[in-house]
Order: sequence, then structure tokens, then C-alpha cells
Amino acid sequence: GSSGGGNGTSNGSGGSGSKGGKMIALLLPDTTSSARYETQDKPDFEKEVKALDPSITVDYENAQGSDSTQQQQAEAAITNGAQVLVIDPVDSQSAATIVNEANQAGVKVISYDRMIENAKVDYYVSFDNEEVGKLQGEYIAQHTPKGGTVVMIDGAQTDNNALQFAQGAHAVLDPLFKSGQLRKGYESYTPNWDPSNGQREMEAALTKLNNKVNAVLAANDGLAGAVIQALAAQGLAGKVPVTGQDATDAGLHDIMQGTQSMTVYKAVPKEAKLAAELAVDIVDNKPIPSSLVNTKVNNGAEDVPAALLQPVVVTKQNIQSTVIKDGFTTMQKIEHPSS
Amino acid sequence: MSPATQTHHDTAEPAPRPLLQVEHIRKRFGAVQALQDVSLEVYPGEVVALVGDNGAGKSTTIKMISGVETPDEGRILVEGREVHLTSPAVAEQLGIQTVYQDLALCDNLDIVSNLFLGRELHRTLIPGVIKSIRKAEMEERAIPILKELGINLPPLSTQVASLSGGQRQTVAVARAVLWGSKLVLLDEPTAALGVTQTKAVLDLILRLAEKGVGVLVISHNMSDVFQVADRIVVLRLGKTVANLTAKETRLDEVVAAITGSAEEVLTGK
Amino acid sequence: MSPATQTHHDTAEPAPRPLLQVEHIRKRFGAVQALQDVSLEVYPGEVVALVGDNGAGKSTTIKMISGVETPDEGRILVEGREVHLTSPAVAEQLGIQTVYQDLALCDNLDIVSNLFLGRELHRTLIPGVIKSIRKAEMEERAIPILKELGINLPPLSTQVASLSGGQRQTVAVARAVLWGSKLVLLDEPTAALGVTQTKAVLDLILRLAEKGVGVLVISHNMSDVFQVADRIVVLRLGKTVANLTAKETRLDEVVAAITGSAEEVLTGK
Amino acid sequence: MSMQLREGKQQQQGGLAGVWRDRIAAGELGLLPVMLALVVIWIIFQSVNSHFLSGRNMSNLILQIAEIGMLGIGETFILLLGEIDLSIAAVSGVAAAVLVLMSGAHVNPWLCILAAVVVGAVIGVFQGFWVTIIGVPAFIVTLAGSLGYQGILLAFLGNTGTVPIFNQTLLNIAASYVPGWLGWALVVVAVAGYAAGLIGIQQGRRKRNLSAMSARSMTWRLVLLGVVSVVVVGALNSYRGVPVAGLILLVFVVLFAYITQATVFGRHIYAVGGNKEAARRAGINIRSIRVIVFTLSGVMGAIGGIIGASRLGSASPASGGGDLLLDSIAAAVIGGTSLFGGRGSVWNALAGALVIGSVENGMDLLSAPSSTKYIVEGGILLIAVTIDTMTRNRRKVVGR
Amino acid sequence: MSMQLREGKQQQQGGLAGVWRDRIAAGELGLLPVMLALVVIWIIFQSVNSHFLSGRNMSNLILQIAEIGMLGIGETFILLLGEIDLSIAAVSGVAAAVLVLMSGAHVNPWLCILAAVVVGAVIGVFQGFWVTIIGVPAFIVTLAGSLGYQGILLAFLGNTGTVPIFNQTLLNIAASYVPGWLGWALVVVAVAGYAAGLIGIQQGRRKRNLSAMSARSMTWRLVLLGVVSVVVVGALNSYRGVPVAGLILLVFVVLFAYITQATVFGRHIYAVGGNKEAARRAGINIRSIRVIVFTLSGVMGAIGGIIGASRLGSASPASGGGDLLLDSIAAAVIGGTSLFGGRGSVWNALAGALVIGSVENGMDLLSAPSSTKYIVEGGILLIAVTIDTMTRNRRKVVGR
Ligand SMILES: Nc1ncnc2c1ncn2[C@@H]1O[C@H](COP(=O)(O)OP(=O)(O)OP(=O)(O)O)[C@@H](O)[C@H]1O
Ligand SMILES: Nc1ncnc2c1ncn2[C@@H]1O[C@H](COP(=O)(O)OP(=O)(O)OP(=O)(O)O)[C@@H](O)[C@H]1O
Ligand SMILES: O[C@@H]1[C@@H](O)[C@H](O)OC[C@H]1O
Ligand SMILES: [Mg+2]
Ligand SMILES: [Mg+2]
Repeated sequence: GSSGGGNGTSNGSGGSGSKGGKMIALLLPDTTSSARYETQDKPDFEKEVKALDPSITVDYENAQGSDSTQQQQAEAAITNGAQVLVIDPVDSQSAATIVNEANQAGVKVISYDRMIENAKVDYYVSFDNEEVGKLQGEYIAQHTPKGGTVVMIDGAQTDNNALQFAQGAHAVLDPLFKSGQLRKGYESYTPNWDPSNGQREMEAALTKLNNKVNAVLAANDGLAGAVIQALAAQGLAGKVPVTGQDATDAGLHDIMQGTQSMTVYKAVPKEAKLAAELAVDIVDNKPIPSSLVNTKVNNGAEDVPAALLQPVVVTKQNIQSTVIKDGFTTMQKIEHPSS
Repeated sequence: MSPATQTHHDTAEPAPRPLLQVEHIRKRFGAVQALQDVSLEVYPGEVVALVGDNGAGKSTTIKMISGVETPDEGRILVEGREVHLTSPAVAEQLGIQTVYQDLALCDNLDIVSNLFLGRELHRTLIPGVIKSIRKAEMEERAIPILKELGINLPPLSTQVASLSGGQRQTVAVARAVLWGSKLVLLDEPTAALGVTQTKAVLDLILRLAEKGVGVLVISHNMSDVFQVADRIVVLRLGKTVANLTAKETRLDEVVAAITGSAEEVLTGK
Repeated sequence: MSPATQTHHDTAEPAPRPLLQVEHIRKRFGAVQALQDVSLEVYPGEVVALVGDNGAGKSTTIKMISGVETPDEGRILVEGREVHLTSPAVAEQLGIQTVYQDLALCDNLDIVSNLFLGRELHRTLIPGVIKSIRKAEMEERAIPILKELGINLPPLSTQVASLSGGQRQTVAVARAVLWGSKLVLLDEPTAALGVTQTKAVLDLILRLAEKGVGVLVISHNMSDVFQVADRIVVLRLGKTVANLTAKETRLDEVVAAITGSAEEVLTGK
Repeated sequence: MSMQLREGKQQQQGGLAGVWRDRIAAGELGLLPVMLALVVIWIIFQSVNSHFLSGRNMSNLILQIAEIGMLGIGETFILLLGEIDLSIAAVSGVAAAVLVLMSGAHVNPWLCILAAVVVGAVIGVFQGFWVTIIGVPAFIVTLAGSLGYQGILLAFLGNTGTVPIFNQTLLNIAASYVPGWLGWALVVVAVAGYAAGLIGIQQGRRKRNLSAMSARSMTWRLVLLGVVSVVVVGALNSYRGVPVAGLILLVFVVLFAYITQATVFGRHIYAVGGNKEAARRAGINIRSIRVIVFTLSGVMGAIGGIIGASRLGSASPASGGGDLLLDSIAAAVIGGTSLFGGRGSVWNALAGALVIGSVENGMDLLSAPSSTKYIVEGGILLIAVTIDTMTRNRRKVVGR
Repeated sequence: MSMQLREGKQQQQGGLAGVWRDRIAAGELGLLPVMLALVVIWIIFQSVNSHFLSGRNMSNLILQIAEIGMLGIGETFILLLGEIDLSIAAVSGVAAAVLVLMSGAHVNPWLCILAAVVVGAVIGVFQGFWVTIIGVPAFIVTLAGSLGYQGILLAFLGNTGTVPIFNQTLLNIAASYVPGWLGWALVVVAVAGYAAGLIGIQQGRRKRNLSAMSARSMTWRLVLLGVVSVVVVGALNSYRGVPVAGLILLVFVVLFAYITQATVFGRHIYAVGGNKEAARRAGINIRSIRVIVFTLSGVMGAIGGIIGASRLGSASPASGGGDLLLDSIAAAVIGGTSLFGGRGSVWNALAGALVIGSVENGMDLLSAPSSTKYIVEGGILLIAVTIDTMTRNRRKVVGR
């Protein structure tokens, strides 16, 4: 049927009735590298859009880690009549094709969380990925005794973000490795960001270094969990700083336990809210307030108007003033991550 | 209409109940009507030969009785009761054992395992769950039966994949002999056998019949047929065209019935 | 040592060169010594029967000559030249065609495709790359040959998987007859055939020999053997134990050689 | 005695209805069951989302299945042999990498394509050799290969990440459309060509006194082809025309269907898949057949990779990963190609790719939550093949 | 005439050397070639990194292969039937999710385990039913299933992400070790038990006048078992002792090896895998065999998932994903189990899991770049199976 939009439901069934109605498509990359997409980005974004303009439907798609799936989903969204695509690209480069298709169809694109390179993107809303790696690196630099040995468990080499995280971390740590202030004992990328691969890598590192490990840079909370598991087997959990990313409940739980030291909190609710405001303004043909867009980022094709948020380091000390205060999660959920 | 009742059991003494009655079965495979109208009977202790040209439907008939295929029409009765042979397991439970023309052995198993397949001697360790195979006993029991069939065999732990044609056939026959309690169906059981082995199998057939087992045997070898059969049922183009008492029939009559060159003579008989 | 030279070619007229010479071949499969010492010869236009008990090594011998297996020791000569039959393709190129005991047909292909397998009639569209099959011609050529073998067949586009035992055998025999230019090896070619079809195949064998083709045929049916064979080679436990001229031999002598009950008599002959 | 080739007689007996009854009984339904499943899937999606059957979405669907379709064709060849190729997706990734890297170095686009295809072919030859001559199971060779090629891909692109394509020729492979009139012309050519072929063959058979298709049956087939192609081209022309990538896929399907069904080489593939030993004994060089088929699979992997890269406008370390492998095997199997060799056809791969593509496309249109999508996709897949299995139920008894 | 069961005679003829010669000629080498490949792999890694054969690393290795090993056993059962299970990894993910969620709700840990296993069993029954009764190819049923279970996993964990395990009992499955003395005691029990079994069987055979193993041959086997187990336990005891999870795996292998080799049910699995139709004609209920085997596979998937979750201390939407599926199938196939049914053994799965695990572990120790890792893993896999293939080369002629 083509009964027109406006039923305001934000779930999938809205898709069919939205011909000619107002629609925003939210295209997220996967469900496995991090829990954030399903637990944070999607509900926050949908909630915000509904609050701003209930007549807009949100068409949500998750590409399950495949860039060609994401392309299919973008095509479906355009076919369904979306006026704005909010894309967190699986792949920053290949998503340029999606932007081209969108441009041809007169659909606006907001590059969300990860930049889409070399394409005419309308807006960019994100945190800075290299900055994430830098924060992790700096934490390690500050919390490892002089001459200490560092293990780096990086993300999947097939994920551009992982490369950027690693770049950021190396930007901080490489000078220290060079000067001999710290020693790099082991480093490995982790296929698929798969924690069980990460656990194996950490075990190898511990075996190889005979447990003389003074700090572990784990690229995200999933890997941090695996690292902690391997450390625990050697009675080292809690004695060695371990980094993370995403401020997942499981990660925060480990931080409360003292087994993980920090996580990089990317205030997703804020990010989602920003993106939602932008998208709604575009759909409703409202002018974009300059307060929203605070900078420009070059993506190879042009300077994209951007709203950049600062990632924040969360430790046991500031957990209350950051993730809890933002309503990102609750103490209840952190203590019982399964609820 | 068919002369099916005209057997040598049709005498003064009270006719025993037939072990097997096949009544007007039909079977179609795609475009081919394999069986048009097949009827036959086997009495306890009787050896019935099923003969006919290639493609006449003999093997298909046997497969109906052994539960491998199900007829499109017609009935099959065992000891007077209609049965629905929906799978070979059903036929086995009725005491029907079969040697198939293509032998149907598990190439990846050894001789003993094939002989006892589906009827392994075992010791129940956990009732209904774990039954441990009694390998040595099985081997022990297999030896005399194989010996009786008079064949050279490689070690009994040899996979049947590597057996010669006759050796394979012997395994299949031994299997049927071991387990056939009521009715044994043999589809060209001596086709691949040497002179001595053929004789051994024919002897075995007679001995089975003496024990009261009904035997239905397919063969193209008329001398074998006349050696063992009490009755000869002839199939042509999927129809039973003759049902003859062996002792009262001459070879050329059977051949004529098979080839159809003298149909009138026989049905008029 | 063996009486291999004692054939009916051993006369005054200049002996033609043998088509096939098998000299002292041996073959072992794991723990089984299948062939111990096998020697035989086939002359052009001659029908040689290879007989022996089950498991004597007949099929193994034929497989050596057709390139399916390679001997451990011994030589094979074709037209006087030693050949290394490393694959059936090599044997085919030498003009050797074989009907195997297990028939070796492709069940998923139809009758015509099996008849012409490896020798399809075709039209070359792009030389060396695309050869388009001439289906209608193949079918046309197949019909008379099958007719000659006198068998009922379903439509020629039927998969051979659904053929009866005899129908399959007929397809395999027709294949060998179609392509055998020099030497035809037949491993129990009539085992599954009816009376008429058996006669047709025996006639065919004789006609092949008349055309100068050498025929080596395995059979357990002594009456068939005596009907067609010029010479009879007997295998026992993997050894050639007798090489007899058919016309000068009695049935019981052959049986004795097969079973070994009169070994001395024969070798002493 | 009399040889009764029952053919002619029997087929005339029942007339068209009789032929169909026999076919259904024998399970010889070819593509019909899958097509039936496909139609059901389409009806369901269309009733839930009216965009589904729009020209635009059909156009998207065709582009979306182009890569899987190509890989499915390659996999079909392998499955017909009774082997399996677990590397075909990884090969597509490596080919894509070669393409983009060479194109990035400003090599002529046609040379880039050639190079990518050659890489696929070389990999195929290597795998075919290992499977055939050394005798290692294809499962292992191609699994090991798949790991190796993933490594190569990472060595190529691991440090640069995604490499975009700038060359317009390469981008156009998946981004251009056949003009409307040309689309219609192609319909005419296709129907006329099919008619000519059909009539030629049947006349040849009649001349030789062999059973032949009735004129009515031939008319039916032509009408069916005509109607379907008019509808499809009409729908696509309502958007931008027939996508060139879709046309390329179709050409490959027709070409390879011809090769498998009507050439000596194709016949031999079926023979080897049906009974390797019988094929060998018939004097067929089964080694060369297998090496060639593995090579073909490598080439099809590469061609799929090229189309995929063109569509995505780039290649990345993730190219050829994800569900691509299982999807391509599934495309072949859903269509009805057996995993045990000797049964199936290239058309099956196209049908299977359409089923998979339609399900994914339809679920995307509905924008259901990920968990629902997975569950529904699994369910539809199962039901589609169940329909297929049930309608050709009797096949089981006849075959294997 | 005389039936010559050549057995006894022939085996004595050549003595032990003769037996071996015959076995090598016939390709009946069992696990030996894989073990050979494994030893080669170990020597190579040890020479590159001296930690490789340390007790500690061996202990890690054992824990690392526990999950793949369990899944490999399940897959072996399926492969013996001539089927394939593409869902076993996804099942392990769902079972892990059930486990952690129930444990998070403070359910008794043993109940959690039971629930996870039951879920695996139910899935297995469902799949077995669909494959057997409806007749849809296992490839499709389990592929569709795999999608569905991924969906279920997401429905369970999509909103929470990673869920840690707090219950110590559950964590201990993969984190505890058998005390040193108990390890030694187990060696004694194992060797003594094997000796008792062997002697019992051979005496039974002698009593019945059947061919039996020579005393020398028996001694050799016992010595081999003794030496290997002393070395392994010694090495493990030098670290923390035998890992409990490894022991569980071993118990499963021994139990299922017994079931497949020595029970009626096991024999019937081989029969169905070797010739389905022959098995059916022998009156075997092939339907129930297949349903049971699929159920077993589901159960093994679940057990693997439980061990995996215990080891990782959590479950997440990524559980059961990644390379786990292909790794488990590969474990079975590398060990020598045929994809075509009827050939192989549960021991093969253990050997295969050790090969895969050793390669991954070794590469991790070297902390090579991902590209190198993939390439070397592929290469070693290929070479390992090539060694296996070449040493049992004659098998090809004999089999299939
Ligand atoms: N599964 C099947 N599918 C199709 N046709 C079949 C099938 N089984 C048998 N037929 C056909 O049915 C007919 C009878 O076959 P059947 O095997 O019963 O013959 P038969 O009398 O045993 O012949 P033979 O003496 O050659 O063994 C043949 O024409 C055969 O082609
Ligand atoms: N591939 C093989 N592997 C192991 N043993 C084999 C193999 N092929 C044959 N044999 C053995 O070699 C011996 C001879 O077999 P062959 O098939 O040649 O006998 P045959 O004379 O043809 O017998 P039949 O008359 O029964 O067909 C048999 O004992 C058989 O078990
Ligand atoms: O947030 C991270 C995301 O950016 C990356 O792509 O995948 C891993 C996540 O932890
Ligand atoms: Mg028959
Ligand atoms: Mg033989």
C-alpha cells in the first residue's frame, strides 16, 4: 500500500507505507565488532528523530560487516524513498559508490561515525578514530613503568578503523619504543576482531614473554575481555593495565572490577542525537544552525562540514561523571551486563 | 484368468495356505510401465522360478515384495494377510530376505559386517542405547556358512569393495541364507558364480525349501531353473503370462512363453 | 613351462603375429596376491575364453590389459611391441575395448551418451576448444546396434540408472562392439542376459572374430564357452594352469583344470 | 527379437498432459520448482512492500546478484564434477585487488581486467593441479588456498586499506545500462534465435525419424520466453534499461549452459561427476577435465570479483569475504545442483542467485532488525528448497 | 571346494615387517600420516620458537583446540553419514548465549549447562528431521539453520553485547587442571585399561580359532601408548597439570570412537554413509540413524560452545562466528575423514584439530603479520594433507 507516511512507528514495517512520506535511513555497519550499534546508536537515533518530528520514519539497516550488503541496503533505502542516508560505512572508501548513487537520486548523505572518503558527502558527524588510538596509547604511556613491556592486540586488519586506531596508538608509542623508554613485546592484528583469536594471541604473548608484560593495549572492549581472560589464567588480571574502547557494559564491568583500566568512551547518544538533528532538519527543509556544525574535515574530495565530538577516557574514577551522567548506561547494567 | 491356481498344490490333500500372494500389481516409472499385471504365489517349502526376458519386470517384482519399491496398484499378501511393505525393514520383520541383482552391499565395510548388517550379534551394555558388537562371534559364525558356498575368499576383514564379482555375490547369498526365515527372494543369485559355486547355491536353495522356507528365484539359466524349481512363473512385458509346474513342462515351452512366440498355446493349456 | 604355445595356430602355415601377449604378470593388492603368474596370447580373429573359479584373477587380468590397473611384474605386448598401459585411454588408442564385469556406466547419463562416451560424434566449432555434440546422429547410429542385440529398451534418453540388469549389460556390450577395432575384452558379457540376448551376443562375438578382431571373453558358462571359443585359457589362484584348444578338449577336462582336481593330468598332456 | 524403442509411441500416447504427468512422476521438472519458489517469494515481498517489483528495484536486484551469479556458475562446474571450491570468493577478492591496484597505476583498463582474469586462471590451474595430480581433496586444497589468497590480499591491501577505482571504464561495468530500444532489440534477437535453434534441431530429428518435440510444445516454449523477456525488459526500461552487468551475466549463463549441455567437454564433465571410474575407463582424460574445470572456476571467481569491484567502486582487504562463499555455493545448490556430482545445470545457479538475492533485497526493503532478517532469510531459504524438494519428490527414488 | 580363508596364513608369513609392508601397500595406515605431518609441524615451529613445545604452550594449545575438537567430533559423525553440517558453529554460539544468559540470571550452573545442551539437541533434532523426513539436502537445511541461529543469537545478545560469566563453576571448565599425581594415575589407568581390553579381545579370538594379533604387536602398541602419554603428561605437569577441558575432550573422543567402532549404532552409521540404499535394504532404519546423528552434532556443537564460552569467560554476538565453522569441518577432513561418507574416525577429528590448533598457535607465537599468517597457515594445511595423501596414495586405487 501507499497510504503515505506519518504513522510515526520507527520499526521496519514503516518502510512500505512511506511512499512520498518523510524518511531517514540509518545504515550501520555490523553487530559483531562492537555491541554499540544495536544497543546504542540505533535506539538513540530513532528516539531522537521521533522526538524531533514524529512524522518521519526511520529505515534502519545493518550490513553485518559486508560493504556490498551495505550497498544493497542503501539501494533499498533509496528505493523506499528515503530523503537522507545516515551511513556509518562498513568501508570508508567503498561507500563512495553509495554516495554517488544517492547524489544521482537527489538523496542527502550524512557520514556517521566513520568518514566516507573521496565522495560528495553532505555532513560528517563523528569522533576522531586516530584520536581514539592516541588516547589508548597515551594511557599506556602514562601507566607503564619505565622500560616496561607493552603488548598490542590490534583490531582486524580488514577493518579500516582498526588501522586508524593502530596508527593513533603508534603515533604516541613508537617514539617511546624507539627511545627505549618502553619495549614492544608483541603485536598482532586480530582476524575478525574475534575475541577467541585475541585470547590466543594474548596467550602466545604471555608464553613468549614469560609473563613479563607490563601493559596491554587492546583495541576495544571485546578484545580487552579476551586479554583479561588470558591474564587471569596467569594470575595477572588487575595487575597489568589494559585499555579498551566503546565503554560496553562488559568493559565497564571489568573496569569496576579493576581488571580493565580504561575504555575510550565515544558518547554515542550525543553522536546519535547530533546526526538525528541534522537529518531531521534536512528532511524538514530547515536551515542548519551553525552551532551544530563546528568544523570541516577533508575527505579527499572536498571539505565536508563536520560535527566532531571528543572521545573521552573512562576509568573507574570518572565513570559516574561520564557514562552514567550521560545516561549512556546504568550502574545496574554494568553490574549485571546480562540484564 | 491366470493359471495361477493350477499348481501342484492343487491336489486332494488340504491345500496349505500360500506364504506369499502377489495379486495384480502394477508399477510405473515415469514414462515406463514396468509392471502391467503381475500375480504369483509361493507356498511354504516351494521353490518358484521367476523367468522372463531382460526388462520384463522380474527385478521390479522382487523389489515390491522386499519393500524396496511400493506398487502403484494391486495387493501383496503374506500368509494370507495383506501387508504394506513400505520399507525393506517391514519385509525383513516378516521373515523375507532378498538377494538383489545389484547385490546392494556396503563397499566400505568388511565381509563379516556385510553378512550381519542390520542383524549384528551384540551385547547390550545400556539398554536401548549402547549395544556392543560381538565381533569374534560374528566371524566365528560366518566361517561355516561361507565354507558351505565353496568359494575362495580373502581375509574376512577385507572390505567388500575389493572382492571379485563372484565373491561379492557369495556374500550377498550367504546373507540371505543366514537370515531368511520364511521367504527368500533371489535375483539371479548364480549369475557371477563359477561351476562349483553355482552347484553349492542350488543345493542350498533345495535345502532351504526342505526346511519349509519359500524360495522365489530369478534366473536366465534354464538348466538351473529346472534343477531346483517346483513351479515356473513367466513374465513378459510386465505381465505374468504363464504359471507352469516344472515337472510337467518342457524347456521349449518355457522359452516360448518368455519370448511370446507361442502365447496362445500356453494360455490355452 | 606353460603350454601357451600349444594353440591351433601352431600348424604348418606361417603363424601370424599374436595380437596380444601377456607374459608372466603378477599383481598384489595389500595382503592378497591376486595374480601370481599369468600368461596368455590372443591372435587376430581368434576367440579366447578365459575361465577359472571365482576369485581366480580373471577380471584382474583383463583390467591389466585394458589399462585400469598396472601389473607389478611381467610384460604385455600388443602386436609384438611391449606396451605400458598406464591408463584406459592408452588401451583405447591401441584399439582395445572392454566390457567390465561391473559394467562401468555413468548412471547419470542416458543410453546414447553412455554408448558414445569418450567418442562423441561432434562438429568442431572452435578447433581444440568447442566441439558441439551431434546428438541426433548419435541416436541414429545407436538404434541398429541395439536392435541387433535384441533387447527391449526404454526410450534412448533414459538415464542408465533406471535400466534393468540385462539392459545395462546390453549397453556395455554395444559400446565395446561399436568401438573395438582390434581387440575386444568381455568380462562375463552374458551374465545378466536372457536366452535370446545371450545368443545375440555370442553371434556378435563370432562376427567380430570373422572381421579379424581378437576377442578375449570371460565366462562361467561352459556351453557358451564351447560355442564361441577357439582356445580356452584356465586360471587358478592367480596362475594360468592350462591353455587348451577348444575343439580338442572335453568339458570335464576344463572343469577339472578350473577346480584343480586333475592338475597333473592336464599339465602332463 | 523385436527391439521396442518405446519412445515415440509412449510420448504420443498421453499427449502434452501425459508428458507432463510422466515428467512430474519422474521428477524431471528442471527449473520449474525453483521458479515456482521464486514467484512465491516475489509475491510475498511485493504484497508487503510495493516497491519490490518496481523497475528500479528489479534493476538493483540484477546488479546485486551479478557477482554471486558469476561465482555460482563457477561453483556449478565444480559441483558437477563432484568437487567443491571453497576458494572462489577469496579468488574474487584477489582479482579485485589486482584490478584496482593496476588501475591505480594507470594501466589500461582492459589490461587490468585481463590481468585479474589471468590471476584467477593461474590460481585455478594451481588448484586443479593439486587436486588432480597430487590427489589432495578439493576441500582441503581450496580451503588452504582460500587462506593463502586472503593472505595475499592482505599483503596487497593490508597497509593501504581500501583502494578506490577512478577509471570510468571500469566503473561503467556495473554502472551502465543498455538503451531502451536496444533492450527491445535484444528480446527480438533472443526469441528469434531460440526459435531458429529449436526448429532446426527438431527438423533434424524428424528427418532422421527420431522422436521430436511437437509443434505445440515448441510454440509454448517460445511464447513463455517471449512473455518473460518482454515483461522483464519492459520493467527495466521503465527505470534505466537493462543493466549491462546483468546482460553480461546472462551471456555467461547462456554460453556455459551451451557448453555443459551441448559440447563434448560438457558431456565429459557430467560423466566424470557421475562415475569417475567409468569415465576414466571410457578413455576420457579425467585429469585434464578437472584441471580445466578448476581453471574455469578461478576465472569465474575473477570475473565476479571484477564486477563486484566495479559495483563497489573499490576493493578492500575485506573483498571476497563475508558470506560471499557460502552464498555462491548456496546459489548453485538451491537451484538443484547436487553436491555429489553429475546433476545440475548452470541455469540452476542463476535461479539460485535470484532466490538469494531476492530474499536479501526484500528483507532490506523491509528494514527489519538484524535478528529478524537472519531468521526470515533462513526460513525463506529453507522453505524455497523444501518446495523444490517436495515437488520433485519422486526423484529420490529414481536417482542415487 | 576348499574355502581358503587366507587370513591367518598370510599374516604370519611376512611377520611384523610383512604386515606393515602390506598395510602401506594397501594404504591402511590410519592416523599415522597425519601424526607424521603433525610431528613435522611441531619440529618446524619448535626450531623457530623454542617456547612452542614448552609445557605451558602445550597446555594452551590443548585449551585452544577444545572447542574445535568438540565441533570436529560432531562434524565427523555427520561426514561419516555423507552429509554436512554448516550450522554447528552457529549452534555453539546459541548454546553459549543460553549458558551465559541463564547463568546471569543466577540459575544453577549445571542447569545452565543442561539447558545449553538441550538447545543444541533440539536444533539437531529439527535439522535431522528436515533432512531425513522432508528430504531437503543437509547443506541447505544447515545453511538456513545457521542463518536462523545467528538471528536468534542476535535476538538474545544484540541488545546487551558481550555478556560475561561470573559463575566460578562455569569458568572452571576451561580454567582448572588435574593435579599432577592424578595425571600420572590416569596414565596408569589408561595403559592398563587398554592392555586389558586388547588382551581380552585377542584371547577371545584365539579361543575361537580366529586370526589374532601377535604378542609382539600388542606389546608395541602398549609401549607406544605408554611413552606418548608419559611424555604428554610429564610436559603438562611441568606447567599446571592436565587441563580439565582437554581431558573432557579426550573422554569424548574415546567414548565416541568406541561408539563408532564397536557398537551396532556406529556400524550402521558407516553402512549408511557407505551405501545408503544397501543399508536401507538390510533393514536398517536409516531415518532414525540420521536424526540421531544430527542430534549428536547439535549436542557436540552445544558442548563446544559451552567450553568456548567458559574459556572466553563470556559470550557475545560474535560467538560461533569467524572461522569456527570451516575450522571444525577442516579438523575432520584433515584427519582423513571423507566428505563422501563412510570413511574416517573420531580420532581423525582430534588429529585434525591438533594440526589446525598447532599452526594457529605457532603463528601467534611468531606474531607474524596477518598476511603472513594466512599464507603460512594455508601452506602448512596444504602440505600436511599432501603428506597424508602421498603416504596413503594407493588408497585411491582401492577405494571409491
Ligand atoms: N527405477 C526405475 N526407473 C525407471 N525405469 C525403471 C526403473 N526400474 C526399472 N525400470 C524399467 O522397468 C523395466 C523392468 O525392469 P526390471 O529391472 O524389473 O527388469 P528385469 O526383468 O529384472 O530384467 P533383467 O533380466 O534385465 O534384470 C525396464 O524397462 C526398466 O528400464
Ligand atoms: N582392488 C582390489 N583390492 C584388493 N583385492 C582385490 C582387488 N581386486 C581384486 N582383488 C582380489 O583378487 C582376487 C582376484 O579377483 P578377480 O576379480 O580378478 O577374480 P575373478 O577371477 O574375476 O573372479 P569372479 O569370477 O568372481 O569375477 C580376489 O581374491 C579379489 O578379492
Ligand atoms: O567502535 C569500534 C568500531 O569503530 C570499529 O570499526 O569496530 C570495533 C569497534 O569497537
Ligand atoms: Mg533384473
Ligand atoms: Mg571377475
